[in-house]
Amino acid sequence: MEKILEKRSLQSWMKKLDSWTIYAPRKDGSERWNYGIAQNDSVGLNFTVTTLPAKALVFPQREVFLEFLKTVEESQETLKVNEVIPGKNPVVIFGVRPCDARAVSLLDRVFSGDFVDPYYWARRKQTVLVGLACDTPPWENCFCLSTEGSPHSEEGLDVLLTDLGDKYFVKTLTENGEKLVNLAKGLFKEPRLEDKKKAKAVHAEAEKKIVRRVKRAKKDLAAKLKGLFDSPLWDDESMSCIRCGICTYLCPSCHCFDINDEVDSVSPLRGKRVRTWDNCQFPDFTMHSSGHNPRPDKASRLRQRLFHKFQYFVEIYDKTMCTGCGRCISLCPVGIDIINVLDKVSDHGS
Amino acid sequence: MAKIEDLKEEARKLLREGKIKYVIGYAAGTNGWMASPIFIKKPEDVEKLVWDPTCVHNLSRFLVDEKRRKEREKQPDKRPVGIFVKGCDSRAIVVLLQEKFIDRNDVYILGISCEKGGVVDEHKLARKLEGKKPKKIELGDKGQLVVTTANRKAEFPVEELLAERCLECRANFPVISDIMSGEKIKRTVEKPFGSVEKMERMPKEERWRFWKEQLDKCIRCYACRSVCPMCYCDECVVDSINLAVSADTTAEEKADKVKWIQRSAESSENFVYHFVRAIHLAGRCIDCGECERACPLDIPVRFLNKKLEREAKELFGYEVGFDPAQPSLVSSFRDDDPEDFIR
Amino acid sequence: MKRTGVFICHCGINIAGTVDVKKVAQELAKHPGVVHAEDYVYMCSDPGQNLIIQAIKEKNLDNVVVACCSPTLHETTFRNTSKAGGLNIFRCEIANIREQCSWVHKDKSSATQKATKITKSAVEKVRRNESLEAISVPVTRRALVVGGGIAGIQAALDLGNSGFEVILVEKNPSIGGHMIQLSETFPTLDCSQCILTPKMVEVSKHPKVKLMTYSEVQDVSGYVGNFKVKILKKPTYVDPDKCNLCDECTKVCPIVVPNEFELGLTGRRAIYIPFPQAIPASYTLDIKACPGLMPIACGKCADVCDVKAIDYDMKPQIIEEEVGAIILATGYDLYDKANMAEYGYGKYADVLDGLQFERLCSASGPTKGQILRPSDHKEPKEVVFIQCSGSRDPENHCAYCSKICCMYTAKHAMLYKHHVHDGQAYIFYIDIRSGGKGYEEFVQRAVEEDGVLYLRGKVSKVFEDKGKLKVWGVDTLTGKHIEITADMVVLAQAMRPAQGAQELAKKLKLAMDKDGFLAEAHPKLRPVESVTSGMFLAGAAQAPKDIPEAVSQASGAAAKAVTILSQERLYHSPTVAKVLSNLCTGCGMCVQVCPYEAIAHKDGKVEVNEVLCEGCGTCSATCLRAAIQVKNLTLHQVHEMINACLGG
Amino acid sequence: MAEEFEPKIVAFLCKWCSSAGSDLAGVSRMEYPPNVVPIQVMCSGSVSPLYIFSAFNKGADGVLVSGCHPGDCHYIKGNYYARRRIHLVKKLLEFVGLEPERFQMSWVSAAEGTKYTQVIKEFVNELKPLGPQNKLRRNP
Repeated sequence: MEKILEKRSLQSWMKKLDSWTIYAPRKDGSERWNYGIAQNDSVGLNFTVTTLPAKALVFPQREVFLEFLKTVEESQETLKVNEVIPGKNPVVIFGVRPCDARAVSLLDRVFSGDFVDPYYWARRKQTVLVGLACDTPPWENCFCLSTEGSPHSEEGLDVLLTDLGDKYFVKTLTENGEKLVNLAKGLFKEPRLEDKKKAKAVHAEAEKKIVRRVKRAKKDLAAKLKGLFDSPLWDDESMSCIRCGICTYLCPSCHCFDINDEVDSVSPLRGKRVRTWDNCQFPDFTMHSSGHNPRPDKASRLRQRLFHKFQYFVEIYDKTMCTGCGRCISLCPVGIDIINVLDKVSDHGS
Repeated sequence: MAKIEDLKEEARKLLREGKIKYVIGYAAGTNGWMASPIFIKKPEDVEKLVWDPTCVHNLSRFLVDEKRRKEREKQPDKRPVGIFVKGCDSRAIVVLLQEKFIDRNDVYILGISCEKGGVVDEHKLARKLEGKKPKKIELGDKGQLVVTTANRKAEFPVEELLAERCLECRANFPVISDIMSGEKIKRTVEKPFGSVEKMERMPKEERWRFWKEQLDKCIRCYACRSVCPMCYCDECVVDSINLAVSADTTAEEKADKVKWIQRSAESSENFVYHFVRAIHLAGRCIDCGECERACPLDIPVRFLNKKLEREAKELFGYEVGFDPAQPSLVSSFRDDDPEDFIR
Repeated sequence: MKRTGVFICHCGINIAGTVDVKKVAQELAKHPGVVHAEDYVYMCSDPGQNLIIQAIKEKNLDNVVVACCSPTLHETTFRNTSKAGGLNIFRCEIANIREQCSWVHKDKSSATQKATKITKSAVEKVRRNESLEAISVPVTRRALVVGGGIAGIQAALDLGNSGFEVILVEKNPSIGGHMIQLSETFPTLDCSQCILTPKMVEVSKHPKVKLMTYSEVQDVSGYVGNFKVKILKKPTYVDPDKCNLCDECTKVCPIVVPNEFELGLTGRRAIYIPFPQAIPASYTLDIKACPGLMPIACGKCADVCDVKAIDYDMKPQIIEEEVGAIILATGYDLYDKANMAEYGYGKYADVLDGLQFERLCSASGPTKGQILRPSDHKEPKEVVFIQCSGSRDPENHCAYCSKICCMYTAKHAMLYKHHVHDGQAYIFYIDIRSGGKGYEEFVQRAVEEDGVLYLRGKVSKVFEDKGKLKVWGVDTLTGKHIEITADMVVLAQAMRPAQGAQELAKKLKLAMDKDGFLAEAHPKLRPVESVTSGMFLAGAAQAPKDIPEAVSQASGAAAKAVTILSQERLYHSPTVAKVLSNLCTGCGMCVQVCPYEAIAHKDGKVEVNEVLCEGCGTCSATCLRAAIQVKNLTLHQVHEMINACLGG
Repeated sequence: MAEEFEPKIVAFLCKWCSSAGSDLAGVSRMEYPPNVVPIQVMCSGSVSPLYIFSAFNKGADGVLVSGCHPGDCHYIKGNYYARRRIHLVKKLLEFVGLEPERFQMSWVSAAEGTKYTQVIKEFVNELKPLGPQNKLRRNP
């Protein structure tokens, strides 16, 4: 359904959703926006884009799988294991940019399939995403149009808001979305035709403002990449890479993880099994216990990141594992520009 | 502002004569906010080099990669690499020399004086431009910064746009170079440790809350150490990868590794990581501020290093990055080092 | 996982009285890797040790932890026990739960908890220990003795007589030290020179002793059993083989400087022989005093030397020697008199120090044994001796007691009375310390037979008044102010480490105590060893002492040196630093901090000379990359120990 | 009323002076609170900053580093390096707002059993009013 919400009523809507934990973008002691639990006071959706994508809320950087405790009595060992599946904690995330929402839908694919990740889904199922269409590209490096997306994409969202100046054009996209709106029926008005027209205009205008494009599209690019595995291109393009983890940790669709036991005490043996984000740009990502590292240099790691996103993932899911948010370009400390690299791939040999 | 035409000419000549392997310099970035590091191998590409207040990077970081590359190669090309350095960057090279990480013959240093300028802080600039995109940023004749956008040209006093590190800089021209451009104008900084002193004046608990809020944000992407020319260790102690594995290392031994911190980006672990980095940079950090600039969450990590830089100076009279022959801060002592803190 | 056995000692009730040893054993039995835990009343007893051996065999133990007294006491015992059980000695660790736990706490529950943590910490350490064998090195079977005083001479003779080659280095032109300056010695009053010169001759003629006078040790490198020594041989400009001691040179030499041997009471020429019995018997040209080596400047001595013994072209030589052990007998000097302004030293000619008074008493001295005042060559009738001059005065001078002054002052007073029968000797003292064979009797004799007047108190001031010295003091027994008009004042100056000894100690990396005397390895149990293995201490270099003590310590040091020199090979603790070369970047911070120069750069990394390394671990704390660590006390081990100590 | 807070302290004692001094305190049957668990290291110079950070991370309420007096180091100069290094660590910890009382250094010689006892007593007394150290520990 489609509705209209006055901006000044946003606060009241959130208040009605008191059985959810509400996240919304806020500034945390710096220039950057990030999600935080909304306090009643100053929530508005006047943000640009969060540095950490919504991914961080459905697939947190640290997640406890289980707790263990081994006790010894009379030389009899007892091992107690307590699996920790996230409990009931319904969450609404306000202010999800369409690219980040699309990325969540990519994660949904990854954590389904042959193995349905119970930890992920315990959270995901209780999470409602309220998106905000971009009227202006929040970053000048946005390129969602090259990744099957758009500044008003609905994929992955439960509700899409479009900023019409003093009000939002509200479009519910799922049952969950409708539920949110229905809880505060009185706040929403039916849209007039001109509202609909205006929303469309905002969307069209926003698309025009997105200037960056990747030369080749999904399949075409994947095919081109395939032949370039051993190309010297990767050496050149990775020269300025400093092998930090920004592009990957802050990517809305990167999802590699590591599992460790965090031992709090040796006797009695007590600790937790924990999943944390991992990062293909770190040298230890592929380190074997033999000491051998099949991806020993930054060139092979940069290549891996691109191949995963634009080749392997496409082969498996028929989707590009990139939603064009532009974070990796704008936040890269040395200005490595994934669009430029992809275009070099496209141009290679021509 | 210093012109780099003569440096470019020198670079071209050296490349043409094959005296250097390549030149590490700055090129215009994809957008106007920040230049990009560039590695130039051909004399005709020298034209791509730029010099303006967006040349933020400390390029000496890439000497670390160069050394690793040489170590990997069977028949390494041992010619020096040319490198553009600012004052702060040159001090990083001094420390690398001091720690014998590189040899003086490994580098041909093309120095540039920041004169009265420095590099811009992207956030400060963004605030000034209110959503507009910079096309060109220059240091004007009167020491002001001239910013050109699509439709206008604006001038700002340097203090309003320069990065904090530049405002506290005590070495605005290279202390070591083979060829240098720009004037050696010694800039007087009234309070080189002003920001640290301000923080020291905060009450203890307030300071704690500040750091807790900041370090809680850390996602341990390790951009701070990755961008740092002094963090050249093959393996950081906190990572405990331990590459020393031999054929007879048992599985138990492999599993039984020291874990100074957990991989979880939790407060307690983040503190240890940042403590270790700070203490390992004591007497080595030259305050290029790259760690803070690289941080995607704007954690002011530079303060930790700056604090210890100040203590090294005040307690032990130690200055970093001017003399490649001096012993390092923690491998030297004076008989009368203060000990009033000891019982 | 490695199998560890834990043995908890009751030590009677010493441990079991405060620590619930059964509980500790129970807790430890639950610890990962611990397959055996038991307690016993005295682990160090034979049955106790047998328990350990038995458990090692029956339970197939890899490691042993004994929770007992301090490792300084029984570590060796239990390591040998473990060895007897078939384990490497480094597979045994001690948990100190007595000195650092049961003896210092009263509450049983918290002491038990603490003992458990300490023991767990030792378990975590031992399971990560490496089995190591002692490092063996060959021994250079020669010795170096630094200092040619009585201690050095004695040590050199003992070593020579044991069949080892010795190099005896003396910085002055002759051996003999301060003892050769003395007149008589207490408590026997026999002539010092008469008893010393035979030893000087013996050492100089000894086939095993290479004597190097007018020489100084410049540098020592290497390690116990294998030191490399650089010795600077200063030029004397006189060829001792040619010199026939005709003494013509001194007659023509135009330069007169104070005579060191006579402590400035007389002068000598720029070319001189220190004293008639000097060894080697030869002249030395004092280049500092000589107007110039150029014949144009003077050249008179060379002109008159018939045998052409004078060689102005003589150059300093650096001689390199290899030795296995070093004995430091660098002796003492008297506390600088310039510090004693209150006693008018330096201002008044008749205020002397003890050594000057010795020369006045000596038959070979400037007055041929007559006691005469330096100022007017008259016999002094009232002489005041002041003890503790500069000693036992922590505020202004030296805090310590110089030990020999009580005795030699009694001797001085006695000798004075023997020379000047109608004179009066006064001695100001704080207490009389006369411990030693025949010493107390000697002091009594001074009082009773020679009528020396002892005044208990301190002298506040000495000043000149109408050609006499006024001595102001307080008799603390009567509380009365005392004023004595004296003809001469003799100060029993404090003893200080010899000039140059501190620089030498730094070159040799020897530790010094707070007063600058060389530090012994243990004040009670290792009094002749320095903290650096292979270097030994003899005589007043270590602390003020008298002749018999210096001689016995010298013999002790020689005997200790023999324990090294008599070995074919030496064994060195293998818990030394180890470089993890894949992590090392060769920054050299460890090289800079190593107190033993045991780490060196090599091929872009560093390497450890295991023989030089003492395993202090300063390198490992300095290294930013954990690329250098001490075996069996690695960062990882300490990390796990910290965890155990915090109950984790 | 809750039980009195008992701080957990880790003490790094150099083998030759401070650990020996602590042994002497034992031999002399001096009494001090049992809150400190000692770890014997060869030299105060070998105490890596990692040890200190790690101890706080693992829940220490206080950390002590104790070595030989200046000039008395068994290894000649290890304690001078320690003095500099520890000073920097202390400044850093205080800078982020850790209570200065929580991290201390002392010189205790082999003859100073009394001093060791005193240092421990004072340390424990200073930590008690501060309560548990939760700032830097895991799982507070």
